Amino acid sequence: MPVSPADLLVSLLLLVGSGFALVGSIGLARLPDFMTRLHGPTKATTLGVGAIVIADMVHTSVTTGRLSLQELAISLFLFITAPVSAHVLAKAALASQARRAAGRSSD
Amino acid sequence: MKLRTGLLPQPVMTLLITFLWVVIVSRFTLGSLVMGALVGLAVPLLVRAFWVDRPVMRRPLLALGLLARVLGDIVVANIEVARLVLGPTARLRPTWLDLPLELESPYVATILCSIVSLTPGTVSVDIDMAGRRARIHALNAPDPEAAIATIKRRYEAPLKEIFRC
Amino acid sequence: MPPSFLPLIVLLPFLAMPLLLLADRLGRRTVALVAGAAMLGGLGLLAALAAPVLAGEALVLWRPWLSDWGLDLSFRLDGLGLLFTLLIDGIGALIVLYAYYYMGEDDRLTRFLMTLLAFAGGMLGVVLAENLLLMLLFWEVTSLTSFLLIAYKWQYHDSRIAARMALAVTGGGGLALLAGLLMLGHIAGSFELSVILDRGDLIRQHRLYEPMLVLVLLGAFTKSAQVPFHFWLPNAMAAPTPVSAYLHSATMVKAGVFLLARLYPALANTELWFLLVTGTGAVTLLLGAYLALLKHDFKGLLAYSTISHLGLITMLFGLDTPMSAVAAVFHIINHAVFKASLFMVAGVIDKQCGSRDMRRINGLARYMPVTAVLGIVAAGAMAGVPFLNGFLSKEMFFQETIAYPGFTGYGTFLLPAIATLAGILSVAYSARFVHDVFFNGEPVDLPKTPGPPPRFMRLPMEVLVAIVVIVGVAPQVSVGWLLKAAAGAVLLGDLPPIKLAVWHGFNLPLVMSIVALGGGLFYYWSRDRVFTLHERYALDFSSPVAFERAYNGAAASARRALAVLDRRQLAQYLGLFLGLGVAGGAYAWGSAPASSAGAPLAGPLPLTPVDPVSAFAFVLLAIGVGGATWFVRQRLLAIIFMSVAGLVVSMAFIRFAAPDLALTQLSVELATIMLMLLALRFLPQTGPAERSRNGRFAGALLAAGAGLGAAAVTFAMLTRPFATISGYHIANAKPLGGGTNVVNVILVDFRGFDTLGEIAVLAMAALGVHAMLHGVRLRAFVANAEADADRYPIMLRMLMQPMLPLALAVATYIFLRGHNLPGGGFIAGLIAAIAYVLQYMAGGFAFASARVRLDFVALIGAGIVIAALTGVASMLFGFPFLKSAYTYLPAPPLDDIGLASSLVFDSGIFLVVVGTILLVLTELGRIEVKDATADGGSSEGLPRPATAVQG
Amino acid sequence: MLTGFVLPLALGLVGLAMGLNLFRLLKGPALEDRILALDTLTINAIALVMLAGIALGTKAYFEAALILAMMGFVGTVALAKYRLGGDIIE
Amino acid sequence: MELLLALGVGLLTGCGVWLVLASRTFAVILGLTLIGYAVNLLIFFGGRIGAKAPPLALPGATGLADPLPQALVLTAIVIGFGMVAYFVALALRGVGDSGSDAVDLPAAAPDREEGP
Amino acid sequence: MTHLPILPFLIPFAAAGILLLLTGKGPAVTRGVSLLAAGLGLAASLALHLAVSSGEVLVYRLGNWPAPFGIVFVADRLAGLMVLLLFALALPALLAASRGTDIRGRHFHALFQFQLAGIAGAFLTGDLFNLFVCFEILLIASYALLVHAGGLERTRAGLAYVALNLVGSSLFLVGLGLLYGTMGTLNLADLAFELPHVAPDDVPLVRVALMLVSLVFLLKAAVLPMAFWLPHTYAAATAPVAALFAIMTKVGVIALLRLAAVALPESPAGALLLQPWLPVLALLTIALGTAAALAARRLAVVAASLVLVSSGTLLFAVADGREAATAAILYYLPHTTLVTAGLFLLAGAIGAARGELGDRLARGPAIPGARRLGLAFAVLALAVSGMPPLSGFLGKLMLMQGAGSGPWQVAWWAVLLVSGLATALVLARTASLLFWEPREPARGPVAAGATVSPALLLLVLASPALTLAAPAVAGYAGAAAGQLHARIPYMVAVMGSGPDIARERRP
Ligand code: NA
Ligand code: NA
Repeated sequence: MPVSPADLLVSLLLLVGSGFALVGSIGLARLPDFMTRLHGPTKATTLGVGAIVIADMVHTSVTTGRLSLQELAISLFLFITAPVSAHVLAKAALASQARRAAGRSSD
Repeated sequence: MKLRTGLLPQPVMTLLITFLWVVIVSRFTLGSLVMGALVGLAVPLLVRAFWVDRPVMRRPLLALGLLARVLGDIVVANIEVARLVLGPTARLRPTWLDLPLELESPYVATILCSIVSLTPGTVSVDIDMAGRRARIHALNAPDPEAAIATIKRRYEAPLKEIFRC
Repeated sequence: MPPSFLPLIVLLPFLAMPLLLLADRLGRRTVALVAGAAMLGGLGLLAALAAPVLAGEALVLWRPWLSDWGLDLSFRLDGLGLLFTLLIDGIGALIVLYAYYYMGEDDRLTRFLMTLLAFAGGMLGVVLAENLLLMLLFWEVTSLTSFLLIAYKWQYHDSRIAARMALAVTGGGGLALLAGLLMLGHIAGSFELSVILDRGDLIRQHRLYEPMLVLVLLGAFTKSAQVPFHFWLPNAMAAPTPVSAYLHSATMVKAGVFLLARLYPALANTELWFLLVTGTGAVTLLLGAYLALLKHDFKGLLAYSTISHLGLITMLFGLDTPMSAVAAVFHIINHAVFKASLFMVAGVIDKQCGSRDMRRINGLARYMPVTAVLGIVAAGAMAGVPFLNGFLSKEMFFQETIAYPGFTGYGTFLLPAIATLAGILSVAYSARFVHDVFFNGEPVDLPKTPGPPPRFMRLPMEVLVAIVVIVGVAPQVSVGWLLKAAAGAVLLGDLPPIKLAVWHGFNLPLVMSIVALGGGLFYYWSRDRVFTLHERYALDFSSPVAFERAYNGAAASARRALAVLDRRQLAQYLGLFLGLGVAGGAYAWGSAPASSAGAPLAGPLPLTPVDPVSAFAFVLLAIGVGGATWFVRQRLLAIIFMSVAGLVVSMAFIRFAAPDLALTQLSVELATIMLMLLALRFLPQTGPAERSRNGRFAGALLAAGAGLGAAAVTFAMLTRPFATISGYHIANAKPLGGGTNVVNVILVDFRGFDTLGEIAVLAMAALGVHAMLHGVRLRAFVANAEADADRYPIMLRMLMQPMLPLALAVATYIFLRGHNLPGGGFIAGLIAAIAYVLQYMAGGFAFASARVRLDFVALIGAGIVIAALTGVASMLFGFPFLKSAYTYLPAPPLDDIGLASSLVFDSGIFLVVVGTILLVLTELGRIEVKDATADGGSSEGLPRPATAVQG
Repeated sequence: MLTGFVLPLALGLVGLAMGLNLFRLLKGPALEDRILALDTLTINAIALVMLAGIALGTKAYFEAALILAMMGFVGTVALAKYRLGGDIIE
Repeated sequence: MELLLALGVGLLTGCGVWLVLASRTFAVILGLTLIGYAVNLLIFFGGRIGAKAPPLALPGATGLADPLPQALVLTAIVIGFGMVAYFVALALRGVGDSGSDAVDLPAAAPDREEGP
Repeated sequence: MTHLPILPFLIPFAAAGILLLLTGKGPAVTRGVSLLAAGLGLAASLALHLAVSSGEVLVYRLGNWPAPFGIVFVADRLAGLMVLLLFALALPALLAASRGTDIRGRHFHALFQFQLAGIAGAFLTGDLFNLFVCFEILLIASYALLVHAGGLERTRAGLAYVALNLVGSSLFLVGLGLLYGTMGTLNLADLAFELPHVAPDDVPLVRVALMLVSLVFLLKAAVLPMAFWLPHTYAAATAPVAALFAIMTKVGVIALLRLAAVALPESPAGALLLQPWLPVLALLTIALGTAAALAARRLAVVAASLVLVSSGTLLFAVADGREAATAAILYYLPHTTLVTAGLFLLAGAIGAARGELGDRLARGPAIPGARRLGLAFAVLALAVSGMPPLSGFLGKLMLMQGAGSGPWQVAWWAVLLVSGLATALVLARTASLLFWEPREPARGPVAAGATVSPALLLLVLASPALTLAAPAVAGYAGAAAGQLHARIPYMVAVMGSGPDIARERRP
């Protein structure tokens, strides 16, 4: 079976990407409290998806014979937003912890 | 300078949008470039009013260097996080870090905190511009002082340089 | 062909009504004169037409109107009609004169006479209609005007109720009559009397004859106050006396017996006819006469007497011999004359004494001698005293009961016995009227001292009493011609020889008369005993109180029934609808014709194997849906689970090759979630009690049924192939629509009109929200952040700045490429709007709205107008609305963006979407919070939910 | 094509990741945990869409992935802001 | 697969129906949303599954999905959003008017003596 | 080509957009624009009416796409009648609203115009999915108009109404989805051509689709068991809005009529779909409406209950399915619509004149201008209860002759007649309470000149006018019914000589 360098690269990126996505989700699933759980998705999943996006980019460029960069936009977007998501979620968690401590809660 | 308040309020953004446009349409022609430039010129004008508190980038090349460093750190950081996540959780030492900020612009501080969130086992939780400090949660930081020092050295200093603030 | 002015007789009273209004300014006298002239004018017209009619001809004027539905404007003047026209217009004229004096100054004579004229017109219409449906129309007019006339003194409780009672009975009868006449017309094949009267045999043999007869008779009997429908008539005496004299003696109540006469050739001569008509007539005759004596109110006495006499006439029609019909017609005339005069006398007494109670009114012969004489003579006619008109028809009645051939053996005595008994009773109540009112000592405790009435008020009575006497003395000369013409019309010319004479020799009827006279006087003499017995045992079903109670009871029952049926619960409404949906679907499937019976649920297509990703997605969906349902009371949680379900749905759209749908679903779902979050804060966490156990069980059952039904039809559809028109759209999207994204071309071109409607819906949703939330202040049920600084985290605020232009650039891309690739105005609009909403979230309302500076309503309006104008533009070029056009720009410098008119259309969509999302979300976001002081940043003062739900 | 073998594997890994997100979503315990789980689920869904695009050899789903990224982010911010203050706008 | 999809539609419908039969606005809104999903999927499936490509009429493309149901669903989604938005605002208005988020009609006025 | 068929939709639609741009310009401007648009709409619909009265079926291809691929508007006699009725009702309703209720909330006129556009579109469209869209337009406008001016009663009535109709729309979509998923088309005429050729195994599924669509029409028409919402909703609306709503139930009726007359005949999919059960529900609806009128405590509720009665009446005739029945309801329908609308306006006028007591059926203060209002009441009451000599009586005459046959005849007549009598008694009692009972002084603010407004006068005169013009109107109704039941002219006008178009087999 012939394996082109591009094919190899794509496969590698796919494996790395999905692996990191899984790692992020494992972190989310198994770490002990919210603040630690926050780390996995923020970094690993973002990177994982980023890798898959690049894989797609390479794959599309190779198969269509035309440079395809549009997938970069998704990565760009994810990298810009992930810290903010983590930020507001952490704030929300702290606020609701404070509320719980004060004996008030709400849905 | 006149351009900033006139037809070109955000030259960086204009460039970014033009680039984004060409990337998204994935059609590397003059037409696409012109179209992207048109959009890149029009959109910042449209949203000019939302543009508050935006410092000017003084050292674009340095910025590119920082970008490369951050991307590298992200990869490294993720391997580190993967090790922590997959390893025994009991060994984790989650800690709160108080990062004193030297940056004056909240915008630049935000960039710093974003970088912090994307790299080694840390997430920015709060920025207090009045108190000039950022609150950061570290997944595993046996030595908080060292972690803070690393952040300041690797990211804050270049940012200060880039934006001169 | 009769003169075309025949309908004018009917129209005249109606035409006079507006004249009365004009005359009102000139005073009462003018009003009365105009009204009287209308009546007399009718008589004049009648005179002009009388000659051929008296010769036995029927004048018919046919004018088609709603011929398809059997209603034509045709009129008929024959002997019967002539007789009744004479009564209606003749007595009507006298009544107008009488009313002029009777009605007080403050009694609004104009209004009264207008209603009276309307009634007279209706009555004339009944008797002169050739078309049965036209007759029915006028019939109901008399019911309605009679309602108004009875309610004339509406200040009085009794008047109001009596009027409604009369309406209930006669109106109801009218409806039965309507049904009956429709059947009759159907049977006879025409609604024209000329045809119907000729087809008696055909009608009597038809299988629908019996129900039809019953319905027609119901109409006749209710109108003519036959037992058991009689009770409205005595109560109708609440009307002013001219009304009683006119409607309730001479005219309206005669409409029922008129109908019997009118349809006699078509309906009579069957056993059922005899049984129903004679039977009802006999019972009415006796009961009316019996009750008449017991009334202390002399108008009540006269009313029951009228009922009794109507029974007599009815009974005569039932006897089904030619001569009995003649007698019936004769009694119609006689009764009208003497009863009208009696009512007028009663009115005079009422007015002069201020009371109608015979226990207080006594000895009036001394106070108003002339009136007394008139009253006594008329009452004599009522009792059947010789030389007065009543005697003659009563003798004929007696004769007919004897001559009736239908009974044998002892049965032969039945009818004469009834007749004699009725005679006795009528003598008794007539005696009471005469004795108790005009004699019997001095008046007791009357509000007024009685005195004679004005001279001309007596005139109508004098005229009528004169007729009583003249007919009584010289019947053949005075009314022979009229009777012959009228009876001839009833019997279709098949008249027996009529010989009207005062003296027929000493025969059985005379004996019966003598027995009646003597027995009646004896009965009256021993009346006190009867009164006592009656008061002890009789039940009164007919009082106004009873009617009102019945009506209110019906209304209360209706309310109770509605309260049971309509629980005022949304769940009930939805449950019934969905239940019908499930049941209807099952019925539709199950009731398919035999050719499809046993069609399997699964169609012929082979099933596609399930791939792991889809199976996983199904699990995800189940968890999302199940979680949202299970955690519905933990609302934020429910929203989170719902988002999972929404995510799966959009993934499904991607899986099955619908990127446009996925885009839209994702954006709309986000907008929906923001909407819910905005609302959640103001929705109380505790609420009304949940549904009952039974309700929940029914709900579960319904949910299961609906779910299974939806699954079943989806499965049935997915497993069946079909043929679709959409190949056309795929084939022509590019060549004719100028775009490769077929979905987008359908949206903005093939079915652009749908899209136009759709943005209208969006626009209105926004307008509705805008209108509805105006000025609403609500309590916030969810705590605010601890500190204001935390409400707009710096990172969020800062990062939103580059996000906005980037998102707008993406929106521009999606918009411009949408015609060829997934995207378009909708999605672009959603993206742009959400990008702006993000600014609101990050920077706060004040920050963002100060910078957006857009009038969202105007934005929506502009979008609508642009979209509509795109369509109108094509009309200017002679194409239909929304015809598209497109061209490609030369490649450089602007890429190959197709400039389709649909792009302009799409930009309208874009504007509406942006305007709508922003208007709705900001309106929800800016709702004023009540208890602002408690809310001001500090969390302690916040209202606490009654039961907190742990998240 | 190596990619042809790797793709199902990658799909499986991402699927497994989503399953773990689902676990966190159901487990909680705090609402923030569930919001985070939803956010991660969405991001993994982007991966899924990209993988599907590779598998089907089409770029038609690029826009969907992009919108997924944008909308997922805004949704997370909205939910978090609601937790933060109850008022996501003002 | 067809059965799975049908069950998905059924599940959404069933839970949606259960929720709209509740007595409070939030549940009804949620139920309406779920029913909306079910309906959109059902219309969408009217074009059948198994298409190889999205309905983009690009040169050489074959096996395109049926575009017509997709267009219909798009319209339905957008209209549904408008309706739900309106309903949410109406629910809030109801809370403003009565302080309660009940969906039922207010109780009927008590029977009153109204005179004859 | 003529643009006439689109104008009854386009004029109010464009007016709505313009009104949005004019937001904040003050009531004089918005009223002027709105009234002008309604007047233009009336003129256009009159022209359309005249154009179709010859019997020609005008087909308007939106976007110039041929049917069944694009959307068509089809104007036949029936559509011409309904659109004319719509604007004949809209003008008085608008006049009434312009006396002040329009400024008690925002965007009244834009919403009103959209509502007109939606209703006109529903009458004219020849495409079933477009019918759904038109339904949604008219519904959401009605939601907003219903709660116009606020208040708990309106809000809650609105919640129930909106939720019910949202579920109704969902069911409609399910029906349309199934219909498309089996027939592959959305065009009514195309459907009519194709339905007879459905494969036997697909017939049950098609029947389910048609049933669901019919049930949604029945929901709009408020037949039992989906009837309870109507009295609450209509009685809660402001009088001018309720007056306009009088035509909304008819949208459902006409849609069902069209579906039943054009698409269902001659097909196993349409056989016995409505016939065995709809007559029962229709009769029960008349009974319910009558009982509700009897139970009502407000005049507006009486009027709303009578809307139920007319719905039941119309639906029975629709279920009957014969041409004569259709001819009868096409005379009865304009009558009942205009008269019940008049009753709503009257209830509003009386309510305004009695202060706090409103239009409640209780002894109350003297009504200023009672005489004229009483006269108006008398005319409307006569008309609505089917008493001679007004159009109600003529309508009843036609309905009794035209509809119901065999075993239904007795029940039909009985229900119709008893309901008419009960209505008359209820209205007599109402008149008694409102105009005749002993008086008290009024409490609360009272409208100064409570009198017969021009709007009310127009609606009061409707019944006499329909009576005088009965031969013309009934003749038109008969012709419209004939054209509708002939089916083929409609189908051919839309689809050309036949439906031999290329269809793609899927999957
Ligand atoms: Na006496
Ligand atoms: Na599009």
